[in-house]
Amino acid sequence: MASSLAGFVPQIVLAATAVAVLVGDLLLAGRPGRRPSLAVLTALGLTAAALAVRPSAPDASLFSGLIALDGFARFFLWFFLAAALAGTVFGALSDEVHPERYGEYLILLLCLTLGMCLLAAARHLLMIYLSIELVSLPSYVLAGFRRGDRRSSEAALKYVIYGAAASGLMLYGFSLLYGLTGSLDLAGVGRAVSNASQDPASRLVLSLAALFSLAGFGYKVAAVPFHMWCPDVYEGAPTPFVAFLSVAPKAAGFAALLRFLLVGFDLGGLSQPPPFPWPVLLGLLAMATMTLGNLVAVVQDNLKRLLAYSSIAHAGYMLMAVAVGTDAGLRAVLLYLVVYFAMNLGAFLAVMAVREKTGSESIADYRGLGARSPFLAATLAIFLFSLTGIPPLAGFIGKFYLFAAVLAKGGAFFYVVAIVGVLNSAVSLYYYARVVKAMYLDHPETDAAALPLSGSYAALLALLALPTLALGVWWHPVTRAIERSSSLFP
Amino acid sequence: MMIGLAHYLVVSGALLALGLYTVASRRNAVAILMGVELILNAGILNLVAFSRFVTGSLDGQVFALFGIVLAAAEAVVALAIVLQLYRAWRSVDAAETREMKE
Amino acid sequence: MYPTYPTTSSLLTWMIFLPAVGIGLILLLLALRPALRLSQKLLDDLSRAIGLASTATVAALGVHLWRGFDGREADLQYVHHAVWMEPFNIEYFVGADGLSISMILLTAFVFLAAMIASVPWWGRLDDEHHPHFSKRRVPAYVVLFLLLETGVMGTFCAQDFFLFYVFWEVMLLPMYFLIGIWGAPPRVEPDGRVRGGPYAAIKFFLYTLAGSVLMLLALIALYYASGPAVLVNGKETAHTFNLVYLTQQARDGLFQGAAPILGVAFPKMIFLGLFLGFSIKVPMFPFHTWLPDAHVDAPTPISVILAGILLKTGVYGILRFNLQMLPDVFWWAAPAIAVFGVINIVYGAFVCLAQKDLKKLIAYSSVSHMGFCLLGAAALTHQGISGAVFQMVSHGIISPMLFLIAGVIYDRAHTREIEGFGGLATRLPEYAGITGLAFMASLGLPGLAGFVGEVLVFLGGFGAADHAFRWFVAASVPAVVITAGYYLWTMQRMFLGNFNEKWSHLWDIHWRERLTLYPLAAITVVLGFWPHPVFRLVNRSIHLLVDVALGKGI
Amino acid sequence: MKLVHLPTLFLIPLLPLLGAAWCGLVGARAQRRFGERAVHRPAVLLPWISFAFAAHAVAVLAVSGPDAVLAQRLWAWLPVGDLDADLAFQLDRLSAVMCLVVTFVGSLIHVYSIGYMHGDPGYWRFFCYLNLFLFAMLVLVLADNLLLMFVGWEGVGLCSYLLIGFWYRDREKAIAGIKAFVVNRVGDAGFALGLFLLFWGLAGTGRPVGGPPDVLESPLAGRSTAVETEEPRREAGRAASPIARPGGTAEEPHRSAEATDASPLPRTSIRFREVERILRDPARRHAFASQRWLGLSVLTLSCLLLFFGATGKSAQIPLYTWLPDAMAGPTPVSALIHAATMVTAGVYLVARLHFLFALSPTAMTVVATVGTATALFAATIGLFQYDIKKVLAYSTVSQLGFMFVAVGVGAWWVGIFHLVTHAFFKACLFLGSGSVILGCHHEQDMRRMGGLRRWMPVTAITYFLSCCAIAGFPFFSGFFSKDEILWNVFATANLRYASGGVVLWAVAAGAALCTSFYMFRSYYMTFTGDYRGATGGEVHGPEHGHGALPKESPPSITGVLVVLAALAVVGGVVGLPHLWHLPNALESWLEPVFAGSEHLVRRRDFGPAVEWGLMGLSVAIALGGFALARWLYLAARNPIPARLLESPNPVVRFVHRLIYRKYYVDEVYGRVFVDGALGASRSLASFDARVIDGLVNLCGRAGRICGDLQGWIDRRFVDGLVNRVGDAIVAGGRNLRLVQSGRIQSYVAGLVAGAIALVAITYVVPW
Repeated sequence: MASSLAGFVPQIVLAATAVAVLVGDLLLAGRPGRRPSLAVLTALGLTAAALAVRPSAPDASLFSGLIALDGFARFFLWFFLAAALAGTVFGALSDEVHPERYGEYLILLLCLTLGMCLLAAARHLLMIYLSIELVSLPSYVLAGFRRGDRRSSEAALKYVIYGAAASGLMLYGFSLLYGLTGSLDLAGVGRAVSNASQDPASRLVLSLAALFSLAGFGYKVAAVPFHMWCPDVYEGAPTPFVAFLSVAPKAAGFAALLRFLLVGFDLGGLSQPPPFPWPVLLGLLAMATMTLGNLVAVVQDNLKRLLAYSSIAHAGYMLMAVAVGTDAGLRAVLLYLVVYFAMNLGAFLAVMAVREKTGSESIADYRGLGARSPFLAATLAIFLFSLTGIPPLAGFIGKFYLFAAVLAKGGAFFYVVAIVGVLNSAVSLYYYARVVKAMYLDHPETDAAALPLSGSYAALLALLALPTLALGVWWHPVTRAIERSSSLFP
Repeated sequence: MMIGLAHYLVVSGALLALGLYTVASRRNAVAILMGVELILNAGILNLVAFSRFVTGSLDGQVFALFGIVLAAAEAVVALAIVLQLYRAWRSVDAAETREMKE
Repeated sequence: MYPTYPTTSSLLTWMIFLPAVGIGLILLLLALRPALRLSQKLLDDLSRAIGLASTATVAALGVHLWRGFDGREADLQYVHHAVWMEPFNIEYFVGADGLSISMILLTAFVFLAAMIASVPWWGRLDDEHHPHFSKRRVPAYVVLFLLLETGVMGTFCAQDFFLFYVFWEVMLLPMYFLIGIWGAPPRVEPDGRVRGGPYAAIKFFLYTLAGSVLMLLALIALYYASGPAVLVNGKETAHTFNLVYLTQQARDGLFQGAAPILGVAFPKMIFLGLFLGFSIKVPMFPFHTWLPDAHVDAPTPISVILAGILLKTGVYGILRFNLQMLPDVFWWAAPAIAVFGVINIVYGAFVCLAQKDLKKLIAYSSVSHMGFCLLGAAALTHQGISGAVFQMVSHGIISPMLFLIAGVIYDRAHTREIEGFGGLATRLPEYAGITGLAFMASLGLPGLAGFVGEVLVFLGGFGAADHAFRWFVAASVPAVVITAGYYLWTMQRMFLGNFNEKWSHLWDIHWRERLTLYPLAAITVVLGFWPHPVFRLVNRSIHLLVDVALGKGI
Repeated sequence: MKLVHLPTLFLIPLLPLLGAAWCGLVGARAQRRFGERAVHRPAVLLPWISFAFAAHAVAVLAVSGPDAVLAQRLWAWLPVGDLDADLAFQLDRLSAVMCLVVTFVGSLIHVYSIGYMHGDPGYWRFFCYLNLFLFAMLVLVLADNLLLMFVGWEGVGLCSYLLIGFWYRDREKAIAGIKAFVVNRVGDAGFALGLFLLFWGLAGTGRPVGGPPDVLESPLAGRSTAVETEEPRREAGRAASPIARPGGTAEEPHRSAEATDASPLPRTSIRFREVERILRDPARRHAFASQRWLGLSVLTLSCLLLFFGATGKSAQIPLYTWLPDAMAGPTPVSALIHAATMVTAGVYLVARLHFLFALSPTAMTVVATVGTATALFAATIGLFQYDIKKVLAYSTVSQLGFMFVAVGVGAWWVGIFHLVTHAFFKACLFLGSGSVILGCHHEQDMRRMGGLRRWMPVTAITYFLSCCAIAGFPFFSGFFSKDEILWNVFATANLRYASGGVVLWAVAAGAALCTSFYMFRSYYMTFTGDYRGATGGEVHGPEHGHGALPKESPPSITGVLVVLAALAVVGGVVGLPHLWHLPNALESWLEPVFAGSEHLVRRRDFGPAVEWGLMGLSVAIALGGFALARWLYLAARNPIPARLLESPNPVVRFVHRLIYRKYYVDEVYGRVFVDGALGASRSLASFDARVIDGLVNLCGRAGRICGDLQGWIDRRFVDGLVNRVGDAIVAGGRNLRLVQSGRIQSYVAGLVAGAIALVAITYVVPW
């Protein structure tokens, strides 16, 4: 138990930070400099949590197998801490988070982060369910964070209902799985599921179990057909949170899904015949997801909504590699998440910046931005082209690894998947370029006054643009780190 | 006659179906939430039943307990959100509170 | 095991990245601008100067390369070779062989000419009511221009497939902005369609990207089908992107063994994937429709680069990949390619005949002339392939002239409607003369560069093993007559006949234009009678390609 | 054959090029600064120098033995594979004749132009073009391979375009230039195809017959050729051309002397000497002739294609239409390009390739027949023309026809003979007409002239003498050449149809009659009777200082006329008929060139009586035409022509109009080809704009539509799905209104539906 706690320090630090922020928020009420000090406190807490991670610790499972302590979990731990840091800063910058309520925002954010860290590490159905709920509940609140704002509350309602239904389905799926395999421990499930799949009678139950469970993960990563909440919530929720939401919980969903499939269903394909046709199903889902995401994004006029659909599409790309199930696929997903972190957060940050100036998110109001605020426009262009996946930007490397994984797997089906994938990324160019076109090639019919960019925004944009550029030409360190963190505790 | 696993499963299946139907058909947000609760309970009931009849271990029941707690928590959050929705819209009709759509 | 190419020279690296250095300088200026309190004008002039300096230096290095390159050596020269990314065995591997050397030199010089053409100095510029592109957002323009040069140069130098692809895509972005921002403003055509720079830019961008994503798949599939190789640092690897190795392995028949893709034999599928991407750039009928829009709406120097260089990347890719790596499949596909080439030639010529916009006419003539490259390459004879490569060079010299000429008149008259002019020869004799020369060169008048490529292509095509090619040649020879027709007709409508007094305010070409036009004209004449400088460089390597293909073909 | 390296050979074409460069680059400024002198001094001097070099070269040739060939190789031009196209010149006895004619007549006409073009603002341009033309023509003549010849071939076409459209302000003239160039290009296309066919046909003989060229070649062999492209002298291809490269040493020539005939035959070649050597080899010749393409022997086909090129350049049926229009150019141009030199290039080509044509009686027959037809056809058109230059133009076409008849029946030297004499008298005629036009203030219509002999005696006399020459009056140059042609036609047995010789002879004789008639008609209409032209200064060009009445031209013009007239009279002595047992200089001079092919053409033998008879007949024809013309047109006294024009008889009117409108050939061509091409282009262009682009945009739009559709699905379909799910849930879906719910419900329903659908899919996909 003690050893378990030793491995659990980062999460504890995280929880402690949350409490500290709560207390601090109360103590500092009405004092000047409340927001910055809270932000600093959070940042310190997150850093501490990150430092508390022991990179060289051997893979193990904590708390009698509820939680895995392995490279995979460690990777996501860092990832989420970074995301949380970004969320903190964004919240501090944005005017959509009222200074008075910044504390609440931070607390929720930290709880959410804690949930994600647990989710990425959970190797037990109960733990998965708990941590998914721990991710979801603060998300609901944050989605409706802007009190009295119709859209915000609408988004929250949709989110909560959809999420609750999805997790309810997942719970039901888990229960069936438990009934089939008699175990809640993923490894145990994995051991039992293959012979369960041999018996035709139990196949229906198995597929019900598997796919109802998938509903839970699918809604976290916003994959078709579990994506419908996504656009409305993105549009209605406060932007800093959306930026966070589009990256971290998605990643958490992928983490959980990967562990669930690789450990629970032996997606790696060691056991023949495979217990469940995941590759085909996920491949189909991937194609549907990216196609729908891209095609609907084409007709969006609100940039936030457009980015929502684009995030759906990117979930599709990543699902492609998940479906492959190989080690290469796993690493590709991880690399892509890193890249996606930089470019997507950057894009949303730019949206925030523009919203601050013009109070609008519609693409029409981006006209002439290239002249009005060159740096902002340039960075946004970089992020968007990176999302398209054009070298020498990081997005290309991410896509390259994804497709490489798919083609390495080979087989007619995956060739089709890959072709659909590249065609999709060609389509995606169209709507990303629409924004760039608006910024650079169109002239605003309204005032073309210059939009001075505040230093903090500029610094952050640069901070995110840097990896977006650098990873495009020198991604070796990241891949090496991922090599080390692709180990899953059985 | 002896009440067996099958009965529980039937009941839970019915609960699930009802819950889904409720969610899909009711317009009142609160009612929808009740539907969600039904779905959750279907899962919970399954867990208990399986742990009693299939595995014999207690972890299913533990899970059930957690599930109940979480259901309560979720209900709290959801109701809070519904309240806020009402403040903003003066309505809890899910069919009316729609601004964002394609 | 195959030879590893150790680094012999960093010249090519310099040629590729000198423009990038220029970019760095300009960005530095922009960053320091508040500190230095640079006036807008000074900033613009400085960036122009930097642009000129970088391109000129690259051209100078090009001369050095030309003098140092040994045409008798079929192997790579001026190799710069280092490991870039261990994980995927990606290397930074640039080198020049006979196939790329001509394109590298062409790039160096055409970019210099284009840069000269994009400064407003050394000549009168009438732009009170038409703001000239060369005065809008100059630093950004120069930055993108130099970035484009880096991309193109890298594309021609890269000997590593991944590296090639990266440079290939790097060409896209700057082109998109250069056409979109500095190109023609949006306008509504009579038939209600909105045309103009932005439209042309996105069209170009989408076309090319659509082609290149399939290339990406082919690239990856090829990688996984490839056999073991050695990185330059001696590390043994299971797969490789190294073009030399890939070529060797392909010729050793490694890819026939690979599993078919979707029921199509692996090499053929790869071939198609690559060919589609390249043929869009060529542009091959029916993928050519991006070209007229892009050429017409781009600013003059960018049209120059588009026509002079970017089209060549397509043919270069076809020769470098489809022919060099998959000769047997190329053999299989040759008749189809030839047919498309013929369609390009004839179709382009006929469409030219109907054009009213001078620039559009020139654009379509490019379609027609690039057809020769396809036909010549497909013929798989020494004359054919030499002709194709020479045609790339000559067209790379002549079409820039033509676009510069179109720019000259547009800068003065602000219109390119051929019908609107008339009798200009009386007012602008020098301009008329240089135009006549360019037209004659482009219609393949013997003694000028255009002829050499065309006649070799025809001759080679006629001698192809497959006698159907005789028909292809016979079908495309009449296009030469049509070409003469539309050029002379244009000449007559613009320069001959009675002088249209409306244009009495025009003035003859000035020194900036001379600076770009006369050297190109001189090269055209010299290469017409003495093409040896080109053949000396290219023949050895490309003939080897053909011989291998023929060896495979039987 | 003995090759002699002559280092000054390249100067012959180069000097005019220098002149052109001078005029083109600095001419305009020089003219403004120093006046026309600065232009025409170099421009006239250089051609004369190159004439001097030509004469020197011919002298060298003459002294170095009958089978000597002067040659110089500058550098490898297109050293690709087996293609051995060098930038190399050769001067054998045939090209020597051409070279002399071109440089001499050309230089004369330069002199003439000084006076004729005086005062024209484009003076410098004119001399630039004229020099450029000389350069191109000399390249054509001196080229040692077909491809280099093609350079000159199209070069002269370009120059004629430039010169026809010299006064470009006049739209008609510009159009005429375009027409000339494009029609020539049509011929050139044929030339090129013929060249390709010849090249690869020969290559096909370098290996087992029928085997596709290049394919059987092992990569190794290919590699070896590829290697040598750097060092472009190849054993096979080059050993036969032991001419020094630039900086080549002096011993090159006699090393070549023994090398040539011994050296192995190249696989294929486009150099005249090599092709001849290959075709001399019986095996190769047989292999070549036995290849077939399109059902014809490659030999015949390549001959025909090359001849098609010749018809373009030499204005034969079907491509003659450009020449009459070409008269739009300044008269010296018409004289030089469209009478003396360029238009004879086709004849020169056929003579140059005698070894090829001689092998194919079919091709020879075609050449002879086309020539004869053209001769008569053009002559008949010439009968009714009023524009003096048009008359001369059609007579040129017809005379060229005669030349083709000659080369077509294998009497190559005769063709060249007529070419030479024609160059003299037709140049003289054109220049005379130019002098007349100048004198009449740019009037070209003979109906507005008349009686000019009073004012311009020199012009009149020279014109008359030339008319006699062209008509074939005894002892005038034209007599000898034309009579020789007629005799050879009569005597030939090389034609593919029975008694062909006699038929062609009859037609040709008819053409000769017409010639004699319309030439004298033009003379009498122009120079006799009263001046019908506009008196009074209204038609003056400002540059003419003289009065209203016609006036003799300056000496720079008349001098040239005199020289040419003299040559037109005595030029025939170089080719005296055997019949008179006098030495025939030209034939013996050319004999070594054509020796190889003489035995290939069959001819019938007739006694001298027949030959005498025919000679008398042709004299009679000439005199008859003369008499008729004199009777009808002398001093415009005879009313018959006028009455003939007025005659109401429909047949007469029809015939007259038909011929006067040149048989409507131009109209037909215009309809068929020009309009056809334009129509095609227009339709294709619209096709390009609408269809192809449309398709692509459609794809783009399809994406957008799909996007909308997806959004629409989100909007509608999910709800619709809900209905269906609702139906399932609510038995029979009685209370659908409950199911037609807000979005959240539909989302959840979608969620459930998706999950269930996936479950269903698991039953489709294999496990």
